[in-house]
Amino acid sequence: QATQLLFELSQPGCAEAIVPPCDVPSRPLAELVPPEELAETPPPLPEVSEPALIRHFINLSQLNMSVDTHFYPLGSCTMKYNPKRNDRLAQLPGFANLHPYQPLETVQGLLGALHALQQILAEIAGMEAVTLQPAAGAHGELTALLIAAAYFRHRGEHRTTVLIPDVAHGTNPASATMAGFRSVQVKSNTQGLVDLEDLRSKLNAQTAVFMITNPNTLGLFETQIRRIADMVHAVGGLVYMDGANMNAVMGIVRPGDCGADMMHYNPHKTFSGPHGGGGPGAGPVAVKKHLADFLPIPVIVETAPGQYTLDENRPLSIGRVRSFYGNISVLLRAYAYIRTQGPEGLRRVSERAVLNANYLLARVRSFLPVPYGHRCMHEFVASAMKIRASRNISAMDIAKRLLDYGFHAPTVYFPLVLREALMIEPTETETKATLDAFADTLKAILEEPPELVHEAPHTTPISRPDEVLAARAPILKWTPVSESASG
Amino acid sequence: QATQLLFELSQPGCAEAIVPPCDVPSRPLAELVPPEELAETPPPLPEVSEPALIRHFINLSQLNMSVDTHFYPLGSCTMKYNPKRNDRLAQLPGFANLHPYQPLETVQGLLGALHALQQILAEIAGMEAVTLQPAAGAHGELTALLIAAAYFRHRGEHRTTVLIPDVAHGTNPASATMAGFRSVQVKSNTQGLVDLEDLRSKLNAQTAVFMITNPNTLGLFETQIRRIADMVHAVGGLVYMDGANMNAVMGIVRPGDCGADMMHYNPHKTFSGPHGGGGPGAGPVAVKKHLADFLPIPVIVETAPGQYTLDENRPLSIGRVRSFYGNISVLLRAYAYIRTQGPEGLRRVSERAVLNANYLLARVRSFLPVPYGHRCMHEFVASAMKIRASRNISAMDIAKRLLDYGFHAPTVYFPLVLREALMIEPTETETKATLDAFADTLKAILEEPPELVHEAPHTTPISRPDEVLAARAPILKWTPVSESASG
Amino acid sequence: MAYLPQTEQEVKAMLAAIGVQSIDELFAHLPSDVRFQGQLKIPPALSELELTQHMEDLAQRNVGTHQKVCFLGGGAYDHFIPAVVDFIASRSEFYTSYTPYQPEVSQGNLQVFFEYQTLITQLTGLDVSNASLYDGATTLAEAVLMCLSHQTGRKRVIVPQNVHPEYRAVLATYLSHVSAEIITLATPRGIIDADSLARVVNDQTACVILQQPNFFGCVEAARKISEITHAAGALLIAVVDPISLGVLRRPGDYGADIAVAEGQSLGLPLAWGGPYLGILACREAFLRRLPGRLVGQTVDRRGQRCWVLTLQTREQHIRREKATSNICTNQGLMALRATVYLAALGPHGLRAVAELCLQKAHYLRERLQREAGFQPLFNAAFFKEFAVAAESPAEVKTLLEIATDAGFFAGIPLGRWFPELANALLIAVTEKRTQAEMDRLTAILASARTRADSRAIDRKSSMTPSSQRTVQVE
Amino acid sequence: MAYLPQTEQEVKAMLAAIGVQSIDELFAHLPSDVRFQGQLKIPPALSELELTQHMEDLAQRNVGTHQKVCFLGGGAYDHFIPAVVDFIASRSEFYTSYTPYQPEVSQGNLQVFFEYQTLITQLTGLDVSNASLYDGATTLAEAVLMCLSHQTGRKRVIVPQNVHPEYRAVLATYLSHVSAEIITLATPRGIIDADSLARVVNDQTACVILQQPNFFGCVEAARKISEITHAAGALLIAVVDPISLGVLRRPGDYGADIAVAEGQSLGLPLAWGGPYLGILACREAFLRRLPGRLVGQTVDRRGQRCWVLTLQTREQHIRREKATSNICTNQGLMALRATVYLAALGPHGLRAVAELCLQKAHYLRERLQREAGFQPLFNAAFFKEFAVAAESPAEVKTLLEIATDAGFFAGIPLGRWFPELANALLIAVTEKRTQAEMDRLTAILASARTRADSRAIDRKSSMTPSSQRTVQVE
Repeated sequence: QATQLLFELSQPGCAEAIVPPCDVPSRPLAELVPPEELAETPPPLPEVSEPALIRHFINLSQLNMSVDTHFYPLGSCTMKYNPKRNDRLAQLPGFANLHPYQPLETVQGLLGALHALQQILAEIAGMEAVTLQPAAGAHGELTALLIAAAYFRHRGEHRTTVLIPDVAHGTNPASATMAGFRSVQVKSNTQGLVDLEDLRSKLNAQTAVFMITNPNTLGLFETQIRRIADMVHAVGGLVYMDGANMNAVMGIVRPGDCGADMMHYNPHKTFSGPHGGGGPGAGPVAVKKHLADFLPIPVIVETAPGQYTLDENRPLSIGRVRSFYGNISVLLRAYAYIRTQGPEGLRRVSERAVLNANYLLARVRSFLPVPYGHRCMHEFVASAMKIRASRNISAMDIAKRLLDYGFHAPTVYFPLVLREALMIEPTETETKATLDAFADTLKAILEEPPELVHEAPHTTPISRPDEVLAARAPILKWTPVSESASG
Repeated sequence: QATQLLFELSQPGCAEAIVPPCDVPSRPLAELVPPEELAETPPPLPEVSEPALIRHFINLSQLNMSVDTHFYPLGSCTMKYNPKRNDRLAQLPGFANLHPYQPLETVQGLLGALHALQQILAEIAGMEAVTLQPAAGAHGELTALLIAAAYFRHRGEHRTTVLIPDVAHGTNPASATMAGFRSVQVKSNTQGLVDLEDLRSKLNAQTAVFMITNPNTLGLFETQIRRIADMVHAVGGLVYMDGANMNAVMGIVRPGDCGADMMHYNPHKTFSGPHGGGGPGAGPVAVKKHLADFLPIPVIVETAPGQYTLDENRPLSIGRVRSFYGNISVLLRAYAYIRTQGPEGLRRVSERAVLNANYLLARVRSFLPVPYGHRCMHEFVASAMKIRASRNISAMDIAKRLLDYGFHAPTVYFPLVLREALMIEPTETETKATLDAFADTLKAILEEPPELVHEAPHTTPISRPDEVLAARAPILKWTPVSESASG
Repeated sequence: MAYLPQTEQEVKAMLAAIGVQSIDELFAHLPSDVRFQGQLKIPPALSELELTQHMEDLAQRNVGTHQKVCFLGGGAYDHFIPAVVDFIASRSEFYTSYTPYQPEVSQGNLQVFFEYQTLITQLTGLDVSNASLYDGATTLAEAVLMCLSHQTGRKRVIVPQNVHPEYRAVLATYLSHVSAEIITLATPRGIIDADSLARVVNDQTACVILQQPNFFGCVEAARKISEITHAAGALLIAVVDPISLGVLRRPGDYGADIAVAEGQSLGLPLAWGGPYLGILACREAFLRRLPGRLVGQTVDRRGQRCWVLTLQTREQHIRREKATSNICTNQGLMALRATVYLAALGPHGLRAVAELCLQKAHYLRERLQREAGFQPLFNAAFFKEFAVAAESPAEVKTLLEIATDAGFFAGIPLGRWFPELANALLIAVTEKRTQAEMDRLTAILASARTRADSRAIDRKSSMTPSSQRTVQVE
Repeated sequence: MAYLPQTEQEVKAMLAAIGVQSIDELFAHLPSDVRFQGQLKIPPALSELELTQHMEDLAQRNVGTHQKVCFLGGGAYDHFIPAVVDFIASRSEFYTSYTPYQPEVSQGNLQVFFEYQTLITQLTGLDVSNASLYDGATTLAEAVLMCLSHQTGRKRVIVPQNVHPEYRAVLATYLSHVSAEIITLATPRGIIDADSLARVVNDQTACVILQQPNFFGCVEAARKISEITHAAGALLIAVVDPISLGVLRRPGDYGADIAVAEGQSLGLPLAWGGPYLGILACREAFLRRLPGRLVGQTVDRRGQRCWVLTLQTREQHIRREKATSNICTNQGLMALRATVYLAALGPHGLRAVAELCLQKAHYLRERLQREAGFQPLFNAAFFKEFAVAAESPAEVKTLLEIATDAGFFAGIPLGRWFPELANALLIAVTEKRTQAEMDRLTAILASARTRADSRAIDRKSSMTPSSQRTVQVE
């Protein structure tokens, strides 16, 4: 029943009354709107009674694994616990019911929170100025790269390339392209860190930005970071720090102190925002003083103690990057989280995230190779190459089999530098008991009959889907039987 | 993991900070409270981190079937859809955050709603006065019987017995006992209605009250109701109508018009309140004018248009039946439901409840005997006697096997007058498609291999539990391993 | 018309399958003289938008504890509710299910109730708990009925006057037809006088009720009272504030046979008085007399640990007129809330809440005495609630009005239940109250008293010992 | 310190298993010159109770649309949100999961997104929809980028001035480094003048943007504009108000190639501007250029219908610098809300909402004109939003202040974006507004104008055609 589509549940004529009859004198539509712009019928949406609608969606929800129900060690996504208090508080009517264009005098409480968040994020970054506007991490990357472009334009420099390590998230090169840059890949060395020789060979007067994720996607801290920053700055470039992995270093390392000129945060990761099945997130960007004038408008400023306004008059600004002011309820959750933790708490969060990851690493590497695995930060990447060779069990097989045991799979086949990669990020909110159960299960899977593992998962709502079929003949929407080709 | 107990998840020292440090000067406890009244340690509650707590309860929730997830045709319980709008509105801060002893001037909106609800319930009952105080249906029965007792006491009559049909819910005789009456059972006739001869033989000057559920628990409308009421009144007794099955007759039959002197409602059934895994409910009682003075205190009265107060000064009242004023949020949901339906809607609800039941009856009786099944009201009772005799499949087996197919079981083995009873109440909020699927499944089960059915359920979180063991050596709480006898 | 999913076409098909022409025909067998003619006189249907506007309008005509600082208690308290409680209670698998009659598909509820029962025994120090009753008052009445039925032949029930007056009223209602003698014990000093108690407890006494802390907030000498009670062969019922058990000794620790509590403080909204939660725990000896549902542990056919409703032969649906009680629908969802609350706080959190209440209540009483001249009504130790005396009933009224206007629900006038205490106020302080709020309330009341050019405030408690009322019913 | 479940004892055991002495040792390999010394200068930790009090205090320092009657629009609207939307969106299996990379345990999200995609195609009349982007403005920019990449060699983008000014600003930012020519088309009469458009559309034109209804609320001659656009071989991007599609023709019906919408109206809270929902649908021909995630139907190994993320080779995590967009995290939960909203309303509900908006907006405009002397700024037909002229910018300010004090957010001053319209107000009316509210607003404004002893109100629209700005970037 849960897998019937809304459209298949549709029963014409069963709708509930959501809105009342009109309480003002009504006039014929055709008198008010040119008839050729009027639709003859409303869109052919499904008609589902409220009882059926509720049962449909509640049953659908139960088909998902989620942080609230399962261990979800999806590497690079920081699937930590999402505190319920933050959800409740971000949804208070005094926050949820604010129109973006109501008088600023009537949103001073909100502006106060956002302004405080700007200052907090600047402090954690070790930078001077913050914009809260970007809607997601990748949007933050784009914003920062546009800031870089504006900065160089302002200086009369024409720089065209963005250097990106080969282990970087795909968003980095994609953002570079969107911002009008050409991306150049920088190799990793045998320790999984930036190959300085390769970097040196690619740095030149065309270099606008070096984008680095630190800790990187192998879960390793880039110990050469200061040297790298100096090299980039030496050719006149800027250093951008992808903050996706900030959960490892809050209060321990500040990107600004490492030489980064700008960075973004992922509040939905680091600051415990729920991931929403894919979003919304947010992507605040922090920059050093020399880039502050280029931040997108508007910026929230304090005009007198406790008085806030929006500064739209910033001649050097890159302009607007979105409508209105930001993903407010995501930002409020981040603010609530940071206020719950305080400075010691944030540091403790990172310490425990690194502790949990290293503990799991210590347990896992005894039966699954972790090529760059002496000491990790908040995550590590194991490789199934050996077990694939010896028993024909792939990273994907392991991932699928874990589902049978009630664990969400790690990220697989990323980063690309490592074959048969399993990227495991436990986060700090999981118990030792859960980590132990996960490690035990992983070990047990490696010893299971390969056929059993190949056919996994066995206990989930569906078995492995045919992804090739999906891509070859895409069906991207439901079609009424009469209209559909194959019924 | 979900079946670990909170106590087994306990990890000393992992608690969250829910409350702040003290902001006033603290004094040693022993200065403030006599030391011999102070506990040396707090109670040995479990210590569970918030992430673990959430995962525990969310996973537990998924082990339940519920109206929001499954068809739940539990006869006599009216498991209809519980509208989300009512939950939302009953929980508005302006209702949820009211202290029972705050000044009445500050709760006029609430009193207005409750007063309106009193009037509405009186109108639906065809009676004159209502108390909203009882906390549940059984509590309403007790309240009404105490009213009857007070009424007779006031008239100087000493009446000791309450007559109750053999098909009645167990709460009826139990309430009679609690109210100090002796209960006398009245037989049903071959049509499943009250045997008038038997009733006549038991009516006498001792008769205080005749309690009747109409429609009765066989889903049949007691067509002799007026005659019965006349007979009871003739010996000076009162007629009490158990409103458990009001979902069948709203706007169609008013108990007061049938001769009932008093009745209770189950708002959590009839007026769509959620059942809460067992409660809370409410049990408002409506009475005719001659009983109004005996209602429990306080009663909400309108002193001027739109002005309400609590009348506590009622010399003939039976007194208080509970602390404070009632299960307010349950009552507000009922009010919201009634306001959504309006008079035509309520009548339509009953019509559709009866339609759904008769449709399902028509489908079911072709393969499962429904002894009293020519025409039912909101529910009907099938019997598995024949299939038990022919294929050794019992009502319980059928109930358990239904669970495998994603249907909650009907009420089984009740009412007691019918052997191998399956009491099926579909309610009006289910679709024809669901009723058809249920009927098809029921039919299919009767044809399945008996061994398969005996071992059912097969796909639920647990198989059939050993209830005898549970009762023979009751384990009613978790005990630490060191303390427990058998570990 | 809402929530009716059948389309007109389906209705027709269903009628055809039934073999009737119309829905009305389904009701044709109902005698015409009982058929209701016409239309119910109730307000017309509202769309969801209109309903929302209507209910929001009603809600806005109230003033809640989110708008006024609340110092009201008297058995219902403005404690903090952690977000996890609301969140878990909003899971519809919990709240749209019913009594777990089918254990295979109800393990969620069953396990929660088993955890609830365990938590309540941990909280009270007693052996067994049921899975909830209606509220504190009715639970006390059930507890007394348990005692009367256990203590065959003993008819006396001793109820101190400092037990919540509404609980006493409910008890009187429940016992109105029972052959029992309710002795109301006067408590002129706020707490039970041991000698007075000893004088009325005798071999006819079924039970003594002790509220700890009592209705006036005072802490009783529980062990002493327990000894006196048991010395006479009577049973002790302790009515407790569950929050107080973060610092006070548990009923089981001082020998109570039955513990009763209003569970509202454990994560339930105030909601103008309900739904609340009746907590009942007792010694093992009373297990078979316990009203309400019980969840027990067992194993399924595969040997897996699981939970079921058990000992149902005590209950009305099996035992009918011989049941221990008539209770059927209980307060399951409220028991879930209390379970989550207690698990979220844990032992240290509960203790912290209790200590905050206690320290802050003492801070406020002292400030009110020192700065606003309010004398404590009683000298006994207290927990989170205390009574103070004003000059007159009129002054009480005036001060409360001034406080309300200034943003405070400052206290409950005791005259409502105790005519002899009409010049007194009952004030409760929870962990939510801040020093700033208390200082502001103190200032407002002090200034009000000064403004009123108040004469010297009568510093003597005006409470006169009420004469001992003995109520004996049939 | 919160949400850290390991006990000290466990921490020790874990350190031992790792083979280190302390947590600090785990960070020993970090160069000391990048280690942060000392403590972050951020506020100290708060308990849940304090945090709650702090956030409630901040929230109370705002005044929301639950307190003032809201006539504000401009791309964000105070529509009614049915309870089912909030309820479903509060299911943590939906909102604490992430992108459905593991389809076997993500069918809930995948099916919802597939339903969303279907609903959006039904709503827009186009062939395909992605699974959401950030918001209306960034989605418009993505749509323009799609057109520029599809229309090889064509660099001109025509943007009427009556497209939301913030959307135009975002477009300018996104195109700041792209070789494209943005032609801003003046719209002095509120709507696009077909002849003016025809003059600027040429064989260099990649696309024309049409907002329907436009920023001023006016209804455009969509089919005509579509014809002109397509005649030149350009593509038409329609930016629509999804609610308007209850009565207006769908983009697909008048030939739009791409439809863009801000989804906020479909069950999303106003939340001071976000998170909202970027809706993007297009003709099949553009499928491979579509940014963002797509969910497709397939079968599993047992032949069961199911859903997966598909065509991921367009996306950044596979295609990196060659991806159609950099988008990764999208607005999944907002797409869920829109899905529930559209399903809850159905075709008739959506039409009813649209008609209420339309009728009520016309009622208010007429009342304001007749009783308060406000002249419409434009004569064009409109949907739920309209602009009126006051006497002066100063009067706009005064009237808005008076209205706010009287409990109304009466409108948005247009001077914010259009200096030449500084005497004008943009007013939006949703289905939530009642006749009583509109009558009251009218009375307040009328009385304010009278009180101000207002001279004859200038009844001519003060809008002067703005000179056609042509912005050409790099």
